Amino acid sequence: MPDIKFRLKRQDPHSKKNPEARWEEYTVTYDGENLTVLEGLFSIQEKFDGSLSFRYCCRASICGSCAMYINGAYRLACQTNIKHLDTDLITVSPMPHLPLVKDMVVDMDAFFSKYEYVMPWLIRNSPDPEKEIIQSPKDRKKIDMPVDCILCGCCYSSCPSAWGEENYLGPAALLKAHRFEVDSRDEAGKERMARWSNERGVYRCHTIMNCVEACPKELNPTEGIQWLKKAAVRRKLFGKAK
Amino acid sequence: MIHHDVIVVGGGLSGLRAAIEAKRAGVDVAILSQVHPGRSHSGAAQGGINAALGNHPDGHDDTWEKHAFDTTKGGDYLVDQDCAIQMAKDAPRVIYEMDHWGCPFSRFEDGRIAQRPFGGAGFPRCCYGADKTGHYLLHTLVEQAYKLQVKIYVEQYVARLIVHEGVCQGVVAYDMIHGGFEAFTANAVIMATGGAGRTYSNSTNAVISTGSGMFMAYHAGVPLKDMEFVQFHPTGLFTTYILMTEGARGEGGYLINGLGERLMEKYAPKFMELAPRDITARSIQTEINEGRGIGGGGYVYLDLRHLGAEKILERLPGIRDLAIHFEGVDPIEAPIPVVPSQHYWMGGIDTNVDGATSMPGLFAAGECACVSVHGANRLGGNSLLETIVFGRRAGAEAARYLEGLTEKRPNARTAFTAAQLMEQKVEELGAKTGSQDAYALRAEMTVAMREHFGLFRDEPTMKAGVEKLLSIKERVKGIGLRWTGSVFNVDMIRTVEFEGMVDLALTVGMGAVARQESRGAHYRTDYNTRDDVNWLQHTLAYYQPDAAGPRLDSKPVTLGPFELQERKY
Amino acid sequence: MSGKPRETANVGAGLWKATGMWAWLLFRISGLVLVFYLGAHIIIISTGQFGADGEALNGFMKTFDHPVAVLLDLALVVAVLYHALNGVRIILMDFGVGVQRHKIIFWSAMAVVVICFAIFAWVALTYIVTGEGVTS
Amino acid sequence: MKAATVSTYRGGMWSWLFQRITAVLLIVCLAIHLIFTHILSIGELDYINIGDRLAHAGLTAVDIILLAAGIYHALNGLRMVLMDYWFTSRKRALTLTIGLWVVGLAFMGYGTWALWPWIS
Repeated sequence: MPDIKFRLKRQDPHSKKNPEARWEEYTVTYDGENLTVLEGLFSIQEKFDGSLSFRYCCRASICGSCAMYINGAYRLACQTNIKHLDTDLITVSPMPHLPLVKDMVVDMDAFFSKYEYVMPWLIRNSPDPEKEIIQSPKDRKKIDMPVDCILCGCCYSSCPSAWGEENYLGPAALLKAHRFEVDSRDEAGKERMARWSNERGVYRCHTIMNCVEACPKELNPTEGIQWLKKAAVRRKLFGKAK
Repeated sequence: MIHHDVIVVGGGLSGLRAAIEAKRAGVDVAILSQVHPGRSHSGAAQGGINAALGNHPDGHDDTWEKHAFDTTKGGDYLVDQDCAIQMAKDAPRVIYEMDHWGCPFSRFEDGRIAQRPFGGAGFPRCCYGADKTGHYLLHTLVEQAYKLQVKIYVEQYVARLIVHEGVCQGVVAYDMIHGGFEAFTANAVIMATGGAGRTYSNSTNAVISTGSGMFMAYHAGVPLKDMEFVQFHPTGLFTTYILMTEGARGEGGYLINGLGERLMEKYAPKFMELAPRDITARSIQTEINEGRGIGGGGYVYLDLRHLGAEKILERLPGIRDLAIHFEGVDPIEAPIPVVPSQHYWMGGIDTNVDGATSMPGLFAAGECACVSVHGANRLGGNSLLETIVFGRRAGAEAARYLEGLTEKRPNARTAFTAAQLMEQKVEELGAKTGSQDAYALRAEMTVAMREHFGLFRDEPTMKAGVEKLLSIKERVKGIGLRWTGSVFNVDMIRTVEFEGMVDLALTVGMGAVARQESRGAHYRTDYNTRDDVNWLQHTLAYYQPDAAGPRLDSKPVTLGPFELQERKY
Repeated sequence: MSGKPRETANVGAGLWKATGMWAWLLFRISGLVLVFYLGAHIIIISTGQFGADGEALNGFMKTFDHPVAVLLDLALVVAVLYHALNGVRIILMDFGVGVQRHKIIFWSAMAVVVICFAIFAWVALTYIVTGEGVTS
Repeated sequence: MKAATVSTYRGGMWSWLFQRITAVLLIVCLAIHLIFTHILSIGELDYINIGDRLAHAGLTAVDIILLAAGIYHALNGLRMVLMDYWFTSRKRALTLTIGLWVVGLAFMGYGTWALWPWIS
């Protein structure tokens, strides 16, 4: 039964006694085979410190709740098996560059406002057919990558352009915009484009590629953003829709 | 105090669909969700959603009647047939609607929605988007909710209902981000909180699937129906019980036992791996119990290798990711160790076909409700369908209910008192030193559920289980909080929800003891046949504040065009 | 992207390994250096307009022949080359080339930087050692 | 929720596109400029030498393009950097843009004036 040491960045800004950030260490025993960071956090919360706060939900890497900064990388706590980290010291802190609520919980309001801002829904002008809208497998393949986004916020937290709330819509929101602009069923004209084709949108992306490093689902937001940049030029200069 | 005409509790598929429908009917509607709606457990659904579209080359003859029949037979005839027919009829329409809203379904060559074979279905009618159908559907609905500007209160843990003179008038919720309890008044409340999988230790469900909607309604006096029917999915990952979709078998995956045989040959020679889940899960468990697990151990293999890398990468990429991350196995190169795991809650809040419960103003939809379309055993691909079909119906029904309402002002005093009661309760919990360890008790309960109310049940085991649950319920009185802070108090939520989960566990336990037959997911070794004479009826469980367990009652099953017959696959 | 073959299940490389970010940081710094250099360059050349036959300019040019100045010039060449070739990489990515393989392209661009710099360095060092240009 | 609070920007495609176009121009012209001044005539830079080279119309054109593209590219790049740190709101960014255009045009005029005697 090996022991594993968890080093957690704790902070409760609402606490009157101790509102400052601090590091705390806990030792968790496990069977040497299977322990994810999320399970580790649960066992700390259950056994040592009931005041530990963190988001959790599906524990199968599809909901995007438990994105954290673990051993120097953006990871989903539920998806990170401790044996893959090759160390017995696990350092966990909340996602940096986002406003803190408590412990591992960060405020995602700005993230979702920006997500909403790019109009992330299918816009259609023609009447709906009686059955499905026909979409060839080739066209479907174009949205393969962006539809897998789980909105965990890793990319948004990692992007230097987005460090600062005012600056940038962020990779996730723009990837969403891409997901709809590239969808063959979408018929949006200028209304959505006006939201992303500006200097808070795609032109603030300096192709730093941190989002690609950070994404726990191995998506490539930059690819989507670059597609949007080209699409803007295509539409403005050549008047093409897609 | 915040007021909305309709409050939807839960932001999963059924909650969102209900809210969208109500919003489209012009009603002021708000969603209260414990997590951001895009993070709901619906997103973890993988395989697909059933609808008789007839897009598959082998499925041109498929009709909604056949879909309804398969559902009824799969549910071992405990299905209310009018509801099943309604669901099958509505299915194509809601699927096309999802497509019009942008859901990225996978496509056939001709550009139509792709369908794959699924368990217990006579035709390939399961529409899918790779193996992330739930995720795609969920995000599509989230997008629509944003588009329609449905008011969404994120990270609100709903803790109790506000009931005034037998009418549901809102909920009390704990604001996880800002702290404190708030009363949300409403003229109609739609419960869409999902299943109670976490009462079992071997569950495929999300950590938040605690059945909170069920026990809130239960405590308010609404009966729970058919709680003893708990579905076990044949293939959960061996160590973590994470779901490996039925789609993997739908695409042609094999189940292999320790002798290297396809184990389903013995149990369902015709349908093989695509037999209904209860049968498949029991077959696997039988193999394991009789020492024919892999290496005599406690698991069997789900073998996908013969499908080839291309098909796996195209159709089952998520399965592959999960197997790699959580089991360290790449399905392209090696078989996946799987074991039957608790998966779905057939029972729930007793509702009619429109989601209305016995309490005026309270509606329910999705896994927390029991319309009784699944009967004793749900077919794969019907759960996503249920959420959307009955979410839609519940939303519309709530809007209709509002129209017929004469008194539209919820009682402020009752709401205020309810919020106060909740605050008081938490204060009391916080004041207790906690002679009992809530988490140890929780672990004890989940393990007891697994051991005593699993795939195979018999009288002595179950009675011992009920005894254990009663003792746990007694000890629950001794638990306290470890932390009383106001913001994001995970400890408080997990403690409060645990109290309710014990009551749910008891409805399962007592219902199972009472039902002296084997039907669908409820399989008893001491009564191993179906008894249509005595037990073709729903179980209803009523909460009794002064007794430990529920009061059990029954309700007839609505029969219809499909004749009762023996289930053979 | 899940179809990508993967060595381990350990996702997340860690930002300290994020080549793109360091590339971008250096890109910014070299860019700022070049902005200031451009201003200085314009002003220095404009001194050709002051004094007879560019006395002021020639005075400046003499100081720039000093070995230290030549070495500083080489540093400037590095900045220019780096900014130019990383810029090429970014433009390629704008065309959608190498968004998946940006690291390989980055290191190839750096190889070109090294080669070009070697040429400049050889010319400049020869000049410092012999005191005159290699070509004259 | 509160998407309304996200402040709106307009435009940006042209500056992004011109940044790329000037970048390509700069790479070509700067290569010529560097080879002629620093490899072919290292150590021989003085007033006369510069005049000799600028007597060729081609090289004059290169230097004028360098001046224009360089100033645009440099100041637009500077704008991009500053917008990340201080000039974040739309109003500040607009002020910055106008300010930089004034600076850029002034430098362009000054630089052309400085080259003029050699060219003529």
